[in-house]
Amino acid sequence: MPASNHGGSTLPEMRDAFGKTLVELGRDHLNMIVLDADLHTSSKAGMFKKAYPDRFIQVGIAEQNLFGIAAGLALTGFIPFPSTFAVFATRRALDQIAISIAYPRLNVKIPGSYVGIPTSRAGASHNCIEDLAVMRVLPNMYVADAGDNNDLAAIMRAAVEHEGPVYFRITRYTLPEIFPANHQFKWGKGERLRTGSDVTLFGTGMMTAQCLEAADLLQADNISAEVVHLASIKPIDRQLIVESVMHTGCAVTAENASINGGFGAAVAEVLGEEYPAPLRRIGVRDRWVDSGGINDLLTEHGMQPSDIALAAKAVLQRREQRVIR
Amino acid sequence: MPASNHGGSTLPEMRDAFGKTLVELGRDHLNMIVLDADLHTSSKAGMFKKAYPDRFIQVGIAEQNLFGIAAGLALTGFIPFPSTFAVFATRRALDQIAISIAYPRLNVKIPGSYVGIPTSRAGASHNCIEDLAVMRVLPNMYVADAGDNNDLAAIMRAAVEHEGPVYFRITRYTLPEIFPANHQFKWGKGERLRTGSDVTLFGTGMMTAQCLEAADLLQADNISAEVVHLASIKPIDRQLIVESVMHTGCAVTAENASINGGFGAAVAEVLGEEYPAPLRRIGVRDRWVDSGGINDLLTEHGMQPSDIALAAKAVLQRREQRVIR
Amino acid sequence: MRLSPDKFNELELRAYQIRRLSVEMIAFGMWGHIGGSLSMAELLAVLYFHQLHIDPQNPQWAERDRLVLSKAHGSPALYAALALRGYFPIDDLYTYCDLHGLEGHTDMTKTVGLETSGGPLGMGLSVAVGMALGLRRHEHAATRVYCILGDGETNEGNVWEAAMAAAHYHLDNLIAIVDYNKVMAKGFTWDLMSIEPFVEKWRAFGWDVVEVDGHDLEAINHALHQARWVLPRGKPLVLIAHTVKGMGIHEAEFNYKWHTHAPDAKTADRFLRELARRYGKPEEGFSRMQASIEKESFYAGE
Amino acid sequence: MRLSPDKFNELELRAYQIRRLSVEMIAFGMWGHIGGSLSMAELLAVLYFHQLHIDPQNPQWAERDRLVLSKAHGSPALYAALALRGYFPIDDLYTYCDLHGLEGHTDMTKTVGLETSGGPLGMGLSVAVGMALGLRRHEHAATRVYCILGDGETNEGNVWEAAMAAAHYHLDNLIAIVDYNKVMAKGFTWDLMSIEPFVEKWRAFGWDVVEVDGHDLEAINHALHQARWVLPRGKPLVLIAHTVKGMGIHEAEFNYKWHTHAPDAKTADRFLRELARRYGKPEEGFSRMQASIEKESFYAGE
Ligand SMILES: Cc1ncc(C[n+]2csc(CCOP(=O)(O)OP(=O)(O)O)c2C)c(N)n1
Ligand SMILES: Cc1ncc(C[n+]2csc(CCOP(=O)(O)OP(=O)(O)O)c2C)c(N)n1
Ligand SMILES: [Mg+2]
Ligand SMILES: [Mg+2]
Repeated sequence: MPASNHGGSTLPEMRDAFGKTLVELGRDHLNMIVLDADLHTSSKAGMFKKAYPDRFIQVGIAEQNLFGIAAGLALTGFIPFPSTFAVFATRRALDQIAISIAYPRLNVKIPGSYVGIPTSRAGASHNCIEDLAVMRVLPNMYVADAGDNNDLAAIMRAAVEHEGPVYFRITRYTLPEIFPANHQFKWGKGERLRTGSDVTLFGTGMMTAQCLEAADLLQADNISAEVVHLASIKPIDRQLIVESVMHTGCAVTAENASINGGFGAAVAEVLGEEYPAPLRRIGVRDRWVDSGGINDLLTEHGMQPSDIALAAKAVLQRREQRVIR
Repeated sequence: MPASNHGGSTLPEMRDAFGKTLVELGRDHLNMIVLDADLHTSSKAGMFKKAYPDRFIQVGIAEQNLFGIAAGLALTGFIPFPSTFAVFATRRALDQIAISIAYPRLNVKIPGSYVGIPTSRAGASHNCIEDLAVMRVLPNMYVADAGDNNDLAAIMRAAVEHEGPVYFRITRYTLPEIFPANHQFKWGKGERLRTGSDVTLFGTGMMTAQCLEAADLLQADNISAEVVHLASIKPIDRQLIVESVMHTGCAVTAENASINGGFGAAVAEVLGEEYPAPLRRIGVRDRWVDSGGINDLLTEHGMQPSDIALAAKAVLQRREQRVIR
Repeated sequence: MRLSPDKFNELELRAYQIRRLSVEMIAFGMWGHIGGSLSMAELLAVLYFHQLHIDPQNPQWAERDRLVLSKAHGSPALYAALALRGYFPIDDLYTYCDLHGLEGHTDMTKTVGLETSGGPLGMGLSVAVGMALGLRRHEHAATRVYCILGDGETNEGNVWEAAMAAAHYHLDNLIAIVDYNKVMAKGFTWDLMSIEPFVEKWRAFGWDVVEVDGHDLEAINHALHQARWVLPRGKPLVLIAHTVKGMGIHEAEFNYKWHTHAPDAKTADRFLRELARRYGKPEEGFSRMQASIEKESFYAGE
Repeated sequence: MRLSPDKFNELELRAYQIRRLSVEMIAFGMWGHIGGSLSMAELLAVLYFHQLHIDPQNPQWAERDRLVLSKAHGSPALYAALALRGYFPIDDLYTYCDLHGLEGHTDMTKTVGLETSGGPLGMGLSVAVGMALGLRRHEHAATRVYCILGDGETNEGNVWEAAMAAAHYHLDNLIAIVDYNKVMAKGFTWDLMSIEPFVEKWRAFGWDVVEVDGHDLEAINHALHQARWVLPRGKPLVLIAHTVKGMGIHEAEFNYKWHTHAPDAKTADRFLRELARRYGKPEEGFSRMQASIEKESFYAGE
């Protein structure tokens, strides 16, 4: 398995963890079928093909058909994983996902590969920043973004256990390990990774690791940041969000996606309705994400730990200055 | 022009106002072209066809192609209005809208017909609740939802004046008149329709009229509601939102769409970042909207003026009880 | 295999009933697509009352044939066929398009007998391809998947993605049926988007093609019989059924204005009487005339 | 119309340069699609250096021909052609895939000479149809719209929607070119999704079809000349160019593993030397060897 040296570690890339978990799940779930639209060696869905060649279906470059066929397979008792890049699921096949799959609540698990910024260098058309907003708006759809490889494996197990449509993201990047190998994921449940009293950093997907780094930076400035990982974006852990912000009084969200309508919006919705508090959202600020090196892009889009730390200081200041009516 | 008797009035349906305005704009803008995907007598884009038969292009039932062709026309100097039902623009052709149109910022004006609940009785697959979240997440895209026919005409004029992609909604319903015939619409500007001191009701599209009715109901209970109409959903009038809520201290949003990621989310995002305050969102609560009579559906989904009034009372109560850290 | 005289009479009656009930539901539901419901009455009659291997008592029977109505706006005719076949009471048809009633387009979670949910055109054939692949995996060799498409619907690229894949996968357990009624929502196919040469398109996409008069019960039955038992040889098959949009009501025939338009109670009454005359049945008007008038006035202006 | 010997030599050189620069950009940019860039080098050479009516000094000239690269991952070859034709400096090619540099796929707002933006396959032909309709409205009768598609790309239904419309609208100012290199991202077309009989598909969708050896400059030129001046008669035309994916580098030929994979600096050097030998040019290695190695180590692990 190719390894990368992010943060000095030599962990497998998340897409390798995806392929490996597919194979593991396929062992227990004989009715699992993986479908591909001409991208399986990139997405690593190909690892499943290798392990179970007759439970792999290639549909060519035709994403609408990919999801339609998945619906048909679900209707005949299979658990299909129609796999493609997140942009093509989200944008090319949205009608099929919405009406052939989500509307009848079919048991289809949709992996969205190559999300957000770390998408090799393919550029704006391939850097999926829309999927969180788009998938979140579909009734019946569950949505998750894993914080590390163990989280991803747990999400995939939970996806198979949940009867209904699921969309989950796979980052094309090596993330530092946050969770233990036997990590459990529960739909609608977040995790407090670090307690703190001054500000809550809500992360999802790869941005949780950035939040943890930001918390270290803040610590150095004597700011105590709580870090909450919300892999389950829909349903979202309303209770934990409120509980944490009741305690800290302000929050920053961080997502590897557009801040319009996605994860930050989901948290803003909850806070507005349950516990209004100063908030800032870190993520792609309504721009296309062009080609570039990953770190160059994270810097360009203000998504580095230092950006999160700055945002935390800003909300903290607003919390202090808060004019009360 | 067929008329309906909503609220005792005999105003034209909004889709007739759409057709009429298309014809008016077509008079001044000789490079305007209307495209249709086999729905022009429903959407009323057909009025343009009748007035300018050679500036009308029929593409059949092929929405992906509809938006691709529109891009090509924009690239050769035309102002295309590719017209179809909102669901098909939003879901079937999202990739084409995103990459062929929004990404290169082409001058295409996208009317989304049959939005939200009042969609004749076609049901869940046709009642577009996703478009606000989906269109809002596309960089470069402007998004608007008109409060009445005069607002729609103003939005359409502003759409043509703005160089770039625009998505605007057309409600299949007769709305009461709110604005004068010479009404002006500005991108990123809202309108305070009624001043009040206890709570702000932010409406967009047809829900602004419901907010005005709710304000009357609240008045009867001695609650002073301010009503702000935000037809321009993207860009949104951050300043007016904050200004109003600084004054009232709490807010309700109302949209004819899913409350996930759409208009309510946009307001929640602004408030969280600028002026945290108790909020409730009225709209479709993450459910499919089945067939049914319009009023039956508005009641079923909690989108009647009385529901808005109830939500207003709830946020007001939360404002009063607010525990301050 | 010719139909027995009894069977022929039964199917003729079923087609007639499907037409009548479609008009009744659309009028009473105040919404719906008459033209495309009437054009496929004979197709549904032959399918649901002779060809499909189904069991209304056991709608989830694993080896049943599947029918995917890709042109899901033809739901009135399908609901009528299902009710007549015993999946649910005829009375339920009169909840069409009411809140908590039968959904305007198809919703498989709401209505027993439906195999899919739909509304947007162009998606059904892909789902049928998935079912055909799935059933082949289960080794349900005798089971067939049928998919009914509109002619205008074949403008959608998704249809051709599915067609290409069906041929690639040699799905000879898949039978597509195109209700080739020459009219789409707003006019004739040749005016709005020409699909000819249609047979050549399917052939070039790797399908066997059979053309048939879509109102000739005997011909339909023969073709479907052939499709099931004789022709399958490693290829999917499409039945191009030449039909008349709005068949049975003169004013609606080949008339796009009756593609989607609910007749008011009086018009429905007139249509139903015409249908009776056309099909040589005792004249009978709209069964819910009065209730329909009341409903219309209750919802007026919506 | 045969090419003059000088023109022939020039086009041959251009094709060679397009190949070289594609490899250099992809290696230095550390990302990109070699196979599909190399397979269309001759096509782009003939288009940009002989057939297209364009003016790099006046890139917005209203009556210029348009070229839409629907298979936008072939951007390296297109960027190379544009730079060689004088739209921007050759040096700019070495910003490929860097932040603020040339975009991985095509971005018309960033790079002069590009007529569209792209990335997702299957969308370009629709845009070309829109352009052809628009140009006809302007009565730019001499202007042509060219659209280059991948063979695998024709799996996308959107392509067939556009094809149907182009025929419906008799767009004889539209010329599609399929880079039929037999390989898509992960294997041969016949393994992943068979598109044959391909000629019949286009014919059945109403197009004139011309097949050509896509590496034979003379044949390509003849076909494009015919397409422009002789054949147009109320129909769009597709040139099916039979090509070799990865043409010019043995290891990459018909090899899906080199569909999308950036060679490291040393491999690039080897590839470039091979290209020189294959095309009978003086052996020359990777011009940015050292800088490339440094860049690779700077971005290692990303
Ligand atoms: C994707 C999509 N676009 C548009 C529509 C709206 N629509 C409903 S029926 C129809 C016409 C269908 O014509 P055809 O396929 O010929 O069906 P028929 O009623 O004639 O059988 C249209 C355009 C739709 N349901 N789905
Ligand atoms: C809609 C869409 N799906 C998938 C991809 C990913 N992708 C990029 S290139 C490619 C293979 C293209 O094959 P082909 O069209 O034959 O092009 P060529 O051989 O010329 O490279 C794929 C699947 C994409 N860019 N767009
Ligand atoms: Mg038809
Ligand atoms: Mg190829």
